[in-house]
Amino acid sequence: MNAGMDVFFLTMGAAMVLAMHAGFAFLEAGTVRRKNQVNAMVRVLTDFGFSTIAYFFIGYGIAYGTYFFAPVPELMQLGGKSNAYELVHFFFLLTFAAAVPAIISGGITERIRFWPNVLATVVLVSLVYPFYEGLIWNGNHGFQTWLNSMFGAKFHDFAGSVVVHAMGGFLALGAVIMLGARRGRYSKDGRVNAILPSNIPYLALGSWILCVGWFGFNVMSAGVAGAVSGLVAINSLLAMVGGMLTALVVGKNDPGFVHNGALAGLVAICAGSDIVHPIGALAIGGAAGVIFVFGFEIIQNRLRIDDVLGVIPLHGVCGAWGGIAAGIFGSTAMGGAGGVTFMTQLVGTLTGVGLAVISGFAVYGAIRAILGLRLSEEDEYQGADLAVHQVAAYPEEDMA
Amino acid sequence: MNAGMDVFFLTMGAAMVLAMHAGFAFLEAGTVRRKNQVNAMVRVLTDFGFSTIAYFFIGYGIAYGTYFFAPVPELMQLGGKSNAYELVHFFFLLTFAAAVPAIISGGITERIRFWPNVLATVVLVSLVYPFYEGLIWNGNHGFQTWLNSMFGAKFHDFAGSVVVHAMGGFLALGAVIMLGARRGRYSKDGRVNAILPSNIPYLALGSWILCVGWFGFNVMSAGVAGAVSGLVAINSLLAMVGGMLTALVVGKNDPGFVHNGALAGLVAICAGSDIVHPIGALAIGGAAGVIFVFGFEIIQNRLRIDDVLGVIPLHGVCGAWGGIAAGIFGSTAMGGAGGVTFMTQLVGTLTGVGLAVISGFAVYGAIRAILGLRLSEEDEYQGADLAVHQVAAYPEEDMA
Amino acid sequence: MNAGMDVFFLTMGAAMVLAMHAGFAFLEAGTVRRKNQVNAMVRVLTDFGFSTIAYFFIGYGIAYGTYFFAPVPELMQLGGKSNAYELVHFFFLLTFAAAVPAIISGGITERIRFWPNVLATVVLVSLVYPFYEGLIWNGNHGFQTWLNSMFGAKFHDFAGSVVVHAMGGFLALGAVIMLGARRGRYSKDGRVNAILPSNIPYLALGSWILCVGWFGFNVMSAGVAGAVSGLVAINSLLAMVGGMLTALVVGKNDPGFVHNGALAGLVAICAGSDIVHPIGALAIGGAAGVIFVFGFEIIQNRLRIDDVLGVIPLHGVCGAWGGIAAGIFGSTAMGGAGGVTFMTQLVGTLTGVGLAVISGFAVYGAIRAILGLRLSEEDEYQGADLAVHQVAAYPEEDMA
Amino acid sequence: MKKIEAVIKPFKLDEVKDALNDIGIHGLTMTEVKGFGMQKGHTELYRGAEYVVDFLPKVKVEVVVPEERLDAAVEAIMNAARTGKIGDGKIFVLPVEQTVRIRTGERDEDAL
Amino acid sequence: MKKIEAVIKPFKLDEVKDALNDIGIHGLTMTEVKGFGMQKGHTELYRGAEYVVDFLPKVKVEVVVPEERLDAAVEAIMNAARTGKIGDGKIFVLPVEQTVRIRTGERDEDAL
Amino acid sequence: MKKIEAVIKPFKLDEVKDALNDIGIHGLTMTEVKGFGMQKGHTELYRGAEYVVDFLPKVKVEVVVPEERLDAAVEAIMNAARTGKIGDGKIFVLPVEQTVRIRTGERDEDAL
Ligand SMILES: Nc1ncnc2c1ncn2[C@@H]1O[C@H](COP(=O)(O)OP(=O)(O)O)[C@@H](O)[C@H]1O
Ligand SMILES: Nc1ncnc2c1ncn2[C@@H]1O[C@H](COP(=O)(O)OP(=O)(O)O)[C@@H](O)[C@H]1O
Ligand SMILES: Nc1ncnc2c1ncn2[C@@H]1O[C@H](COP(=O)(O)OP(=O)(O)O)[C@@H](O)[C@H]1O
Repeated sequence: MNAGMDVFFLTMGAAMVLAMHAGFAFLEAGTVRRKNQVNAMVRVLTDFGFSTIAYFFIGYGIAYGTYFFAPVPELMQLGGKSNAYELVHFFFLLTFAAAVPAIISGGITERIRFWPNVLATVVLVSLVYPFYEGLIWNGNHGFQTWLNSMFGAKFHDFAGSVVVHAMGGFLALGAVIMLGARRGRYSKDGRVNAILPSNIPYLALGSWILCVGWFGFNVMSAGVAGAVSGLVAINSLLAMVGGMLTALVVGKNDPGFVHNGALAGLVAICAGSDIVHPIGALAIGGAAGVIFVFGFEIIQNRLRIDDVLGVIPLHGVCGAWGGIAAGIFGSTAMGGAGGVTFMTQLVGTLTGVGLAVISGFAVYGAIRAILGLRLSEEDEYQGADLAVHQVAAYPEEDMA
Repeated sequence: MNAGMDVFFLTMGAAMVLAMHAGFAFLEAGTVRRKNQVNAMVRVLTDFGFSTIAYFFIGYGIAYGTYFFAPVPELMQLGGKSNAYELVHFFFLLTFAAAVPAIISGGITERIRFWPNVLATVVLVSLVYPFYEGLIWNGNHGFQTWLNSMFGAKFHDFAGSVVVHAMGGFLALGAVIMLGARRGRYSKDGRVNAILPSNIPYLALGSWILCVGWFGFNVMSAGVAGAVSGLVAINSLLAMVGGMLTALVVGKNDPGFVHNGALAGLVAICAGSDIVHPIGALAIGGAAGVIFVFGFEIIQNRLRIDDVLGVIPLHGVCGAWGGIAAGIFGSTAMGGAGGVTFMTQLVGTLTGVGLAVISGFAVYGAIRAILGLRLSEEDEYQGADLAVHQVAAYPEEDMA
Repeated sequence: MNAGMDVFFLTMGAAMVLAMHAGFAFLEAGTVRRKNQVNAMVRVLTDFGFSTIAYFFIGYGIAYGTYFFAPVPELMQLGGKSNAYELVHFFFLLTFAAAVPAIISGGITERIRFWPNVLATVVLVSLVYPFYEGLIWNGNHGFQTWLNSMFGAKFHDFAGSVVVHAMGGFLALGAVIMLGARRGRYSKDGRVNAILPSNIPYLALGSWILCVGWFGFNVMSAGVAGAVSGLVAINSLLAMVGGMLTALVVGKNDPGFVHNGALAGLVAICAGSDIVHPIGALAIGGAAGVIFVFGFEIIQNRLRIDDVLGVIPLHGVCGAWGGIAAGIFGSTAMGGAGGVTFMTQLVGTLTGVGLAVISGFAVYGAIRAILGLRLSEEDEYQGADLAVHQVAAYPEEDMA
Repeated sequence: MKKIEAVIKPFKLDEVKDALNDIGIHGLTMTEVKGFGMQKGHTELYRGAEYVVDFLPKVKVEVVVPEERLDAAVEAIMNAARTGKIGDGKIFVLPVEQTVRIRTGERDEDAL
Repeated sequence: MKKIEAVIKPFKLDEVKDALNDIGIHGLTMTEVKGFGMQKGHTELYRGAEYVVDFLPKVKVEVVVPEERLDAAVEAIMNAARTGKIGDGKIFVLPVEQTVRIRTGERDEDAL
Repeated sequence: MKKIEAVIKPFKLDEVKDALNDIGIHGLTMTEVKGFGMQKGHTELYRGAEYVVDFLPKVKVEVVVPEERLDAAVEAIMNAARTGKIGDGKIFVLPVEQTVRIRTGERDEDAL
């Protein structure tokens, strides 16, 4: 009976995070130009598909040492839990793993080639992500033990500010740089040209789906229903609101900033959502909203990195902020539950960021060298929808 | 274990009602003109944000006397419940409180100024709504005791036909009147000019999201999983269907009426969903569909109140109908569970309606006097998207 | 307490499958031409409404012998279960029953008349579907006993590959043929003319909603939380991914094929999701993706049946494949849980398909003879939105 | 016959149509166009980046009239479309050599 | 050279294009326009309020032809676009003084 | 006065506008049109069915100029719009008999 409830619990969590991938799809489709909407949506969907294959056959085993090749009667009792709990646990964690390519997708969109991108997805989800995931969440390779002995606590990342988001966001750094900016984005004379989003309502829909699904992402990270905590829910809520409202003000009412600001808050709260005080969560989220807006402008306009959706500031920087913030606001001095230290959080976060940056350059650099990453100039000009999918987003319209 | 399950239960409820706010956003964005879509969506989102702040720091305390300033270890046990149940209870009830500005938003859209609206939201969610909420749902100020002694039963409003919907809908009355009609809506020569919706699919999407989320709104109003009742689910279903089908027929296949008719049924069933017979629910919902269609036409065309989405008939009138109907169909004579009296339901409903009407005129009247409520003529003409957010809903299009 | 949890469990399942109907609405609205979007959405919504009435008053009783006319206190304990479990069980199964007209809708769209379609919905959901449903899921009329004695096992259709999907898809065969192709679809000189979809993002949204909701469809088919199985979740996942990825490759990146391929996999896995091995599920789904793509092309271009969304290959053929596949991959020889035989699955499936084909011709043929099925040539030309609903999908645009 | 092409502010279309109807002209064709001229466009702001929208939505009304109604038609359009603010638009008159009504094959003034 | 402007029913575009091709005219430009004329618009109904849609979707085909092909072209369009029902549209012919092919700089008839 | 109608590739609009501005022409009207000509359309593929898109997106720029600026304007457009690849489009020149500025009632060259 307990096991049944836990399976129910994680199924809901997994379904909610699965839905978040639809959120990624719409956020991206709304932000790109019309001629790339179909490609954005198909890539997000199929990246999820390839991630599933990669994680099922390889990745999950690397992180947790578990494989699913036994016959059904054994699978039903895998790990000693009934009702095939372990299988839904895989499903839940897959939806996290698959978020990594979904995050990167928003940075490299409008010019990436299809199959090279699939290859990157498979490599990241079968190897890179599970390596760090196992390090942090499964205690692999003694990293957590070492952190504990050095800095007095294990690295605490409850729902993946660093394991998922900073990882995805900083992997995107290498990807976007290896790929180069969209044609026309930066003129030789130094001007930055606005390439405008096609559809704010799609963007908003994507953001809403992500916001709602995030409560599965965070709350169900408890793993079993008995361990669930209302604190995680309220902290997610307040961080979301904090990010949305500071982005509203700092971003001067811009709908892109407001809708992504809510996500910035949610990214940042994942790590400490089970230990910080709700008012701490509001502060963490509020700071994330500000970080996102300024980070976006610096990366786009100052550093001239054409990260289309702003996934580096959103998931990368705000994720790292969340990892570190858990070490600050999680302390009992700040009204938190304690059990964390600032130094562990800092070192654990930087390790993740470093691994992501290096892997991003390595993986996308290698694929560029071997296969090439970019659409041809002509394909980019006519749009990935026609170039890759032989059809536009609104086919009826094209028939005069 | 029980507590874990209850936290899970309410988290799902809260997530579903949070999603309803996306429904409000799309329902509104689809009904307004293109030039106001962004503003509609940003306002619904940020109203939710400001509501969270207002209800967290003030409103919830006013309704239930509980605050969240203790450190985390105490919060985890707040109210003597484990797993921080009380915190997710706050989250669930917040999503109800925040529905009040979301409802009003549909009436005042296309011409309201941004920050005066934020102020109204904060006042309503921190003071007005919690006052009535506490009266009914927390037994504050002895109102329920008095009703019980006068009319033989307490006021029964299981999921907020009156507490949430009639409150929101009738608050909108004052708001809309204080604000005035959109320019061009009513000609001096007495003609009513159609101002047409931009996007029926968005409207339909909004309605669908609301319909699905409503099962969280109603079913999870049980508060704890042990108290949940399948009757609430089936009654919500049948009332939704009743409203949709009568609106189809009376509204002559109009997609706006059909999609809102389903909502009318759901508004009306909230109050009595735990006590009426399913066939009673069908009747309540069916009547609500008719009330909505005729109410809409009377308010728009006869009374010349420019309530854009029809929130006064939808949430106000149908909500009041639901409060009263619980007193009719809830009786054992009608196959219901009993425990209600017609007079209590009538008096309780009218009290809520009266409070809403008065507060609406007072709050929006005061804000109008101090800050002004309306966009300038020019801003209204060019649209709230450009005026308030400096960007349109489909920015790519605007670049010739 | 158990009963409360089960009510919670099924409420979530029912809400998720209810949401799938929004998915049907968007999948259809995106695939039809702009002039038929409103009609597609209104028909899917109101078909759900009429199905509710039909199944509540007649259909459920035919399938399970249970009616809901007793007063509330009795209803709360119906079937000896507390918390009105039986009522939410009705709700859950209704969402399945209502899927039948929703499936058919995608085949007959763009030219069907409104009220004749309502009549067909009522007949199918009150009589045809419940007859087969009761045969299989309630052991009515001794069919299962007979299968068991003949072929060594009962027909196993865990979540309705055959009971729901093959039924819907093959009912559509008669409906589409009785109705005839859309004007201009097939020229007299033998050419097949592309009639292009209006909106791929809507189509994708529909597909995503269906995918997510499907986890309620399948997992909650356990009925009670204690019986839930993580195997069902992971199998649904892998079949979805299998269908999506083979459709990607075989369908040459076509967004319509990719998004529907995921659904093809899900259709096929319903029957055996509780017994096949995850790798078997991947194979079943992968095959379904291929079947769908080729089936679509054969039916549209070779057989010249104008099944607009391809519901015959998607739900019909893939559903039948799923029923049979459960007899192959469910065997212990294939690592499955056993308890099925190939012959039973074959016979059970063919019975369902046969019943559906005959009923489809009979019901739609009779309605055509009595009332007529098709919009007039002029109405079809100007579009169902204006013809049936007197309004277009983007009304603001029409005002010059 | 002459063709009048008037580029006007979109919200003036109905008044222009009515003004033409009032003087007995019951046929016209309109196109949504974008205009660039002395009227300033506006600046939009997206995620911190400004961009100038300098093509403004206008409506082009085309109406072919017999020579003798030209002045009246121009007058009518001018009065109906004028707000007095910059960007009210222009009227151009072009010669038309033939007109045919497709339905009947009628030609020239009979076709109008 | 002459410019033919034909306002036709949208679903006739393909036939008009083919008819022009048949007589050797392989270039044209089309615009989605809305027309007002004798053809009645329709009434839509939204939430109980009626409104009249009196501008109907039309397609404007513009094709510039050398003088000597004018009559054939007008004829071709007329035949292809005619349904015989009201609203079939009009053909207008205007004089063109110069034509340039941008790609090559060719002028006048060479540019067509 | 003359009216120049130039059908160009959409992404050349900004350059054409700038080129006209450079020679002192500050007013123009543009329309999104679709063109059919020697430039090949593309084939799309939907669910296994091919269909040919042979009308390609173009932009039509209309600018009315005084006679003496005609040649400069045509030249400017030609240079700005040329890519040298097929489909660059055409320029047509038509006579204009009257121009009115709606706002002021100014006529002819004063109205430009
Ligand atoms: N020379 C021109 N040729 C064609 N269209 C023009 C020309 N000048 C202006 N227009 C059109 O007229 C519109 C209004 O012109 P503008 O200069 O802004 O104001 P005004 O009409 O008050 O002089 C422009 O947006 C453009 O569409
Ligand atoms: N005087 C006119 N000038 C410009 N366009 C016209 C004129 N009269 C009609 N049209 C166009 O021709 C279309 C068809 O005209 P209408 O009077 O409805 O029918 P018919 O072409 O059968 O006479 C109109 O919708 C309009 O676009
Ligand atoms: N005779 C014509 N009349 C009107 N428009 C034309 C004509 N010929 C071509 N066009 C327009 O010019 C565009 C470009 O023509 P095309 O023949 O493709 O290439 P090019 O301009 O290089 O000769 C076409 O898409 C069409 O819009």
